[in-house]
Amino acid sequence: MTVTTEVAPAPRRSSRRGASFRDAGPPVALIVIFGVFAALSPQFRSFGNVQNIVDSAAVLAVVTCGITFVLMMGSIDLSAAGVMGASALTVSLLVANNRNGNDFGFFGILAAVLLGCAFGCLSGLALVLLKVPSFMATLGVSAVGLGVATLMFAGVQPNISDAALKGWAVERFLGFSYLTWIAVACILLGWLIQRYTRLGRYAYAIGGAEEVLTLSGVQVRPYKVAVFALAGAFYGLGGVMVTSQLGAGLVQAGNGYDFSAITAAVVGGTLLTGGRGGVLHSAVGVLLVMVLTNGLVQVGVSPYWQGGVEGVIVVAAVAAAVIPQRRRNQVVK
Amino acid sequence: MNALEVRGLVKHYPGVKALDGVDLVVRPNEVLGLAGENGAGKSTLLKALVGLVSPDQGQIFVRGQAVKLRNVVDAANHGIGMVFQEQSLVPNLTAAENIVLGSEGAGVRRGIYRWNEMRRLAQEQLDKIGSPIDPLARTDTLTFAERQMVEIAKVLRIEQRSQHPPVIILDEPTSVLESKEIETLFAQIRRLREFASVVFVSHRLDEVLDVCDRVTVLRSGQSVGEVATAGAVPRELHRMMIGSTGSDDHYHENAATPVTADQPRLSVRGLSGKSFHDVDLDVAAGEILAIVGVHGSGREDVCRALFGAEPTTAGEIRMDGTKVDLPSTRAACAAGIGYVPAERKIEGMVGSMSVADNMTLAKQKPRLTGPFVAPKKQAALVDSWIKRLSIRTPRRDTAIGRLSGGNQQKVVLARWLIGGDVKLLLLDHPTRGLDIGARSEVYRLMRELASSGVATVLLADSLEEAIGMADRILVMNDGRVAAEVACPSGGKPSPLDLVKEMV
Amino acid sequence: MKKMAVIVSLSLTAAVLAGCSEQQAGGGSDTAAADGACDPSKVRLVGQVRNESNPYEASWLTGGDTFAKSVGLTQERLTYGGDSTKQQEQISQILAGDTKCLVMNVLPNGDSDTAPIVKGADQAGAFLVTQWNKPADLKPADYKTWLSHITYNGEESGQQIGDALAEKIGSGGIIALQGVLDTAAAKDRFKGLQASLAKNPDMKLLDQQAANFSRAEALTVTKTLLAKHGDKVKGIWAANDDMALGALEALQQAGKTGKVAVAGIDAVPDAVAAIQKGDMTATVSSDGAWQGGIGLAIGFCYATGKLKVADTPADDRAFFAKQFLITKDNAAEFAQPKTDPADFECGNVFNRKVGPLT
Amino acid sequence: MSTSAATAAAPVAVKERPRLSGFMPIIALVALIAALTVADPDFLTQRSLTAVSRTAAPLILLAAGATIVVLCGGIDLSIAALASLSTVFLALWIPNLGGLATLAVIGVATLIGALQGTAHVLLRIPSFIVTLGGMSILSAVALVVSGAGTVRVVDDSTVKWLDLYVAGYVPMSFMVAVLVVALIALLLKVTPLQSWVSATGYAESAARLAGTPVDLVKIGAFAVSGACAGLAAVMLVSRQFSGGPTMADNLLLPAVAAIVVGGTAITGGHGSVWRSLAGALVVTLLRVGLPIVGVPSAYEQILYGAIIVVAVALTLDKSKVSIIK
Repeated sequence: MTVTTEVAPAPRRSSRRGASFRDAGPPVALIVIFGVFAALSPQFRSFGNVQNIVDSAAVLAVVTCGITFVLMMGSIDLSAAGVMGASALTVSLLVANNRNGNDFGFFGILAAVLLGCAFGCLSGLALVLLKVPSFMATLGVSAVGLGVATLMFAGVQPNISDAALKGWAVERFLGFSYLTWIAVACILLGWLIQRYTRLGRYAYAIGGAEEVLTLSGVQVRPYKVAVFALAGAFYGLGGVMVTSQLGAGLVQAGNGYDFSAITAAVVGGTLLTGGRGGVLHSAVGVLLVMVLTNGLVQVGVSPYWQGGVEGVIVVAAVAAAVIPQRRRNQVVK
Repeated sequence: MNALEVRGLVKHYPGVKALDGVDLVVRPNEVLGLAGENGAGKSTLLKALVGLVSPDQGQIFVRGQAVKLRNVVDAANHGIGMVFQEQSLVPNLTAAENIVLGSEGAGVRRGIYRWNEMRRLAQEQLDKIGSPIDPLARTDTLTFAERQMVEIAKVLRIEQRSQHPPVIILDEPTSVLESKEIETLFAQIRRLREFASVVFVSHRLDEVLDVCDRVTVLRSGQSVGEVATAGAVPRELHRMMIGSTGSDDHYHENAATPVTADQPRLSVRGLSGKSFHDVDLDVAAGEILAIVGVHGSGREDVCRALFGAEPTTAGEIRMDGTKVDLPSTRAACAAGIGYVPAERKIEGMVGSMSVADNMTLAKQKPRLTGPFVAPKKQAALVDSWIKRLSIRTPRRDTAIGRLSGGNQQKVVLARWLIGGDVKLLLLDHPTRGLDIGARSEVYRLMRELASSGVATVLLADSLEEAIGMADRILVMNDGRVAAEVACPSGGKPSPLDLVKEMV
Repeated sequence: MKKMAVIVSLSLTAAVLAGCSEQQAGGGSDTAAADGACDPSKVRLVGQVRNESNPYEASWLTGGDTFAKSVGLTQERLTYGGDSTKQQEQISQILAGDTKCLVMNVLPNGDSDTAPIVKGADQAGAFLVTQWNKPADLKPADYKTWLSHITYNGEESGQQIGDALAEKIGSGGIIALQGVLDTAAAKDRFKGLQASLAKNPDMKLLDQQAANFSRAEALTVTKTLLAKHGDKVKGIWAANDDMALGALEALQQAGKTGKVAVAGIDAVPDAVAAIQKGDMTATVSSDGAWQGGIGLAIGFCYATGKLKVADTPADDRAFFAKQFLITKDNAAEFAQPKTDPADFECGNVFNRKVGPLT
Repeated sequence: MSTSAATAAAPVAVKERPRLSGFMPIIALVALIAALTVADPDFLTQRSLTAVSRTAAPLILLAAGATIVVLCGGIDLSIAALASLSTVFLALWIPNLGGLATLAVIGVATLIGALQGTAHVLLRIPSFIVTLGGMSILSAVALVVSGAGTVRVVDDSTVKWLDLYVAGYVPMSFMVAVLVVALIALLLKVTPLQSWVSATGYAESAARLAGTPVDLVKIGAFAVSGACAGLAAVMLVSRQFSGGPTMADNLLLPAVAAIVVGGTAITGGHGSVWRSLAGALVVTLLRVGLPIVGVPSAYEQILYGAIIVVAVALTLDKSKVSIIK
């Protein structure tokens, strides 16, 4: 912590702004794992497969982008599944579809994203007003979202016929689907928010030292709500993207994305305790998880084992990140 | 008109009257020293001045107007800002962000950061104190002293909030600085005086006399005197601080017993770890050994290593001649070693648990019958220790967090005593944050323990304390033992002798 | 360790405890009901499916509602979200209520879930019709109030769509998307595919993966398998239409719509539409609305005494219902599924039987 | 509490607060039963409550076990997957081991729990991650061992005792669950474990520096959690006559909800297994009660989400938790 002589500050300066050593782990792991699979399986290294990996990472990337902000604050968000379901149904009922005469196009998408935003708001309000831990608040909101989705579903699957929305999953630009480019845009947007907006910086700061913010006269509660709302908007967009992929609004559109997104963010180097990591870290984490899933199928690992291997790798990734920093008497929750 | 004036401030805490009618006057463009022992009420007074504590009685006037300060922001709007003792910076933000935190102004437009503007604003503040820190450096990569500069720069931002010259409060800013850094700080303070009023808080009299124009002395929640520093005598001030009663035998020296052991109780040879190297030390039964050194000298880590809480790379530790392995704190406990951590609130006690639970946490045996807790046995045991150490607590099952600092510390100490088998006590700043009465009691307890044959390693809060309590003093510097100074009753060294070795 | 000791001793104590009983006391089965002496207006109709959020099961519940309305009652709709434990919990809660004239039409989540449901209903004397999933050695004929088990011949349908694929592609590789592996439906259908593969040696099974009857999972799995096998994939065999539709989306995203033949089972409206459009090759009808109604209808007939268990032949207690292969030729007929109220009259409830369960 | 109260009144006020919050889970439980009864008067019958208690038994066990981990400041996300795996083991072993299979399964589950605890303690990985990974790994093992299918128990005589009714009214499984909760509570109360567990949860570093065997306590907590999951699996098998690789998976979130609804602080230290018992009953009532009284499935989920959040808001003793994340 402290320095005893005047020579010490000099070396500190050098590592000041650049990426620190510990941030390098996940990208290196990504390259190594990619290399291993590429060596093992010729199909894996084909361009078509790389395309497939990147395309199928799109939705998870957007969802993870959202969850990263919540994790940066040191909170947790399990509402992705419900919010995505609700937004998937919303968008599929508002754009051209087989259930009703609506054809709001882009505004339908916007409405779905805003709905996600509203659900996020709800989580945030439950956290700051009712003082319910985010774990439970978001779990509750997820159930509410699924309920709302089921209400809208009303027994008949809405299939979308909106060409533009369907095109997201089908049309390609530079070899990658529009969805991938949307995900890239989201990551960029997320990074900009994280780097250049008060919201993003405060989310980061809340994870670092919430009490200091309060002491400096910052009202943290509106920012907490806003962060959940932002995350909700990302989930909403995620739901829209799933709808575009499936061509229909499914209540289960977000199944499993909650834990996958947390896993991806953590593998990418975001700490669950908050204050470290970020959108770019998470993007790497998402790619890592997708490469792993895809690679295991390509090299012929039984589907039963895939979940297990992923579990081992998540634990290993985190272990590798924390072992160098182990201290005695360290608090690990 | 006075920049700031306090009249008859009173604040009660459960069991303690922290402020008992304090008066204080801060004039424009002066550096006012606020001196007092730990526990004299300085912290509470300062918290009241920045709106963190609402006083029970009394009034605060800013430039002649009575104000009620509701929170830090409110205080800042009135032009009062404080550099906190425990640093209040967000570690994972840049220095610039920390400086403007909460009042970004032009640095943020419609929620969007303008990093150049932000940097400029921060640089402006840093320039005021002439600091060369890069505003865009992440705060946790800065040194402690640099961070303190950032804090001062941050407080100076309140100038932008009020049209008047600010009042800057520095709470014990020097406690962990080295002499060189202290000099820089003092230069800053003198510079601040040009456009602001400064309240400088310290319990080191030499510093107070050095940098301040005037000194107000607090003792047990009251202002006991005001002295102009020009021509003031430290001894006189010191007498005011500790009061006439405690000055003679504050450290209970007449209770000290001469050490008469042929074999050391604790013998350490060549102990090395991450922040200390090749440390040799011996402590005899009944001896109090103080280790002194500046922040970063490695003495805290040596202490923790002796308790198995810090890994060592080399060296051996012997207790009563037998080699002991200390891979964990548990092993240390089993070897008869006790440890009182410096961070009482975080590491010393479990705030939400009861006095009884805290007291019996380390040594379970005395309250057990077989493997089971015997409630009656525990009650009798805890009550007897509450009485013996005169711990002021409503009940034994009151949460320890509700007690005053001194009583908390006594419970933490009692934790090691109830087993009756402690051979070596490691005391890391045992009197930090205690009022004078409580300190005296802790000293008395240490003497008692020493005379009953417990060996003690003391990391004292101040040099005076080390000199007052210790039989022998080790001076550590840069992770190594620099000198050993004998410190027998009647032949105490002066603080200056020690400081020479420390730097 | 101590805890286990206690549990073991407890289990021993439990064994000797005279007060122990297999059934809970109070209320319980009323033998009068088994004779079918219920007032038609006192019958309680319960329909239970996995969830309301897929079209097939939603139409099931709607079918149940329609039947209930036709006899002047309402159906209690229960959904358990594909959660076996929750299904059992709901059933035991329902059975803890008034079971005298209770009629349940249940879709067990998996084979293993059928036994506890049957056992509970039997003890409580509730009329039960189960559909789709049951282990082979559990037979309604052995029980008094487990009236019937209805299912479609999965082996047959699996083979039918397999053959349809073979006919369409001639020769080449196909991939198979399996359903929830722990269900009779998934196992039988895959068995049917294997039979079809044996019959059509030119068709090769390149790969098979479970996509759990889910559209989204089928999309991901298909994309990966397409990347793995590329143009060798000529056809996709899916154990239900939801997965087939997911596979269609994957094909569309890979720009292969129409180039790869897809077949599914269930005849959900979207799939029938896809067949009419030519995107899909075949599906097999299973009529959700009929299933939702027929279970309640059978139960209702027995509860009100119009049918008697003693008079029912064993073949009616567990049977395959009629199903049709739907291809482009006959898709139009199935585009608007209609349920004939006459099907639910007590004399007609077994009309769709094509054969006893094998 | 009122600020005007004289200092003498302060200790009384201090004593009053925890007492009320201690009853909060029970109040929530009673309120919920009352609400369900209003919605459907037939709901409040002895048979119905008996069924609820039988239903709740495995959830009570899962929640009680994980509560110990939560009290130590961690979280165990693997309980449900471990219970599923245990049902598979039990179903596979009963034909060979008979009655011993129950003990063997609980033993193995305990070991697996302890193993995760050891990984958490030694590798210093947050428990959330260890058990999240554990969840995937255990599920994979369960799938492989069972061949991804249900394993039927043909001769269930050795686990049947759990499905009996004591005196015809109280389900044996519920009795056992309550007994286990009582046993855990007692064990904590009469031994130093209570203070070790709470100290670890409230302030780990302080506990460690007081010589508390923090690592062992944590490993023990995970082991208890595993044992409870194993026993819950035995109950499930006795109820379902089979074991399945995903049988208990859906009980994870309800179990965590039960812990939090009971008022145990998810940050550790404050709480008890009794609270989780009440919480598990609340959650069970919500799971089965809402559809039974006729709430349509869509509204059921919405109500479930809303009630859980409100229940947590009511039962959580905010004075014990400083920063809520």
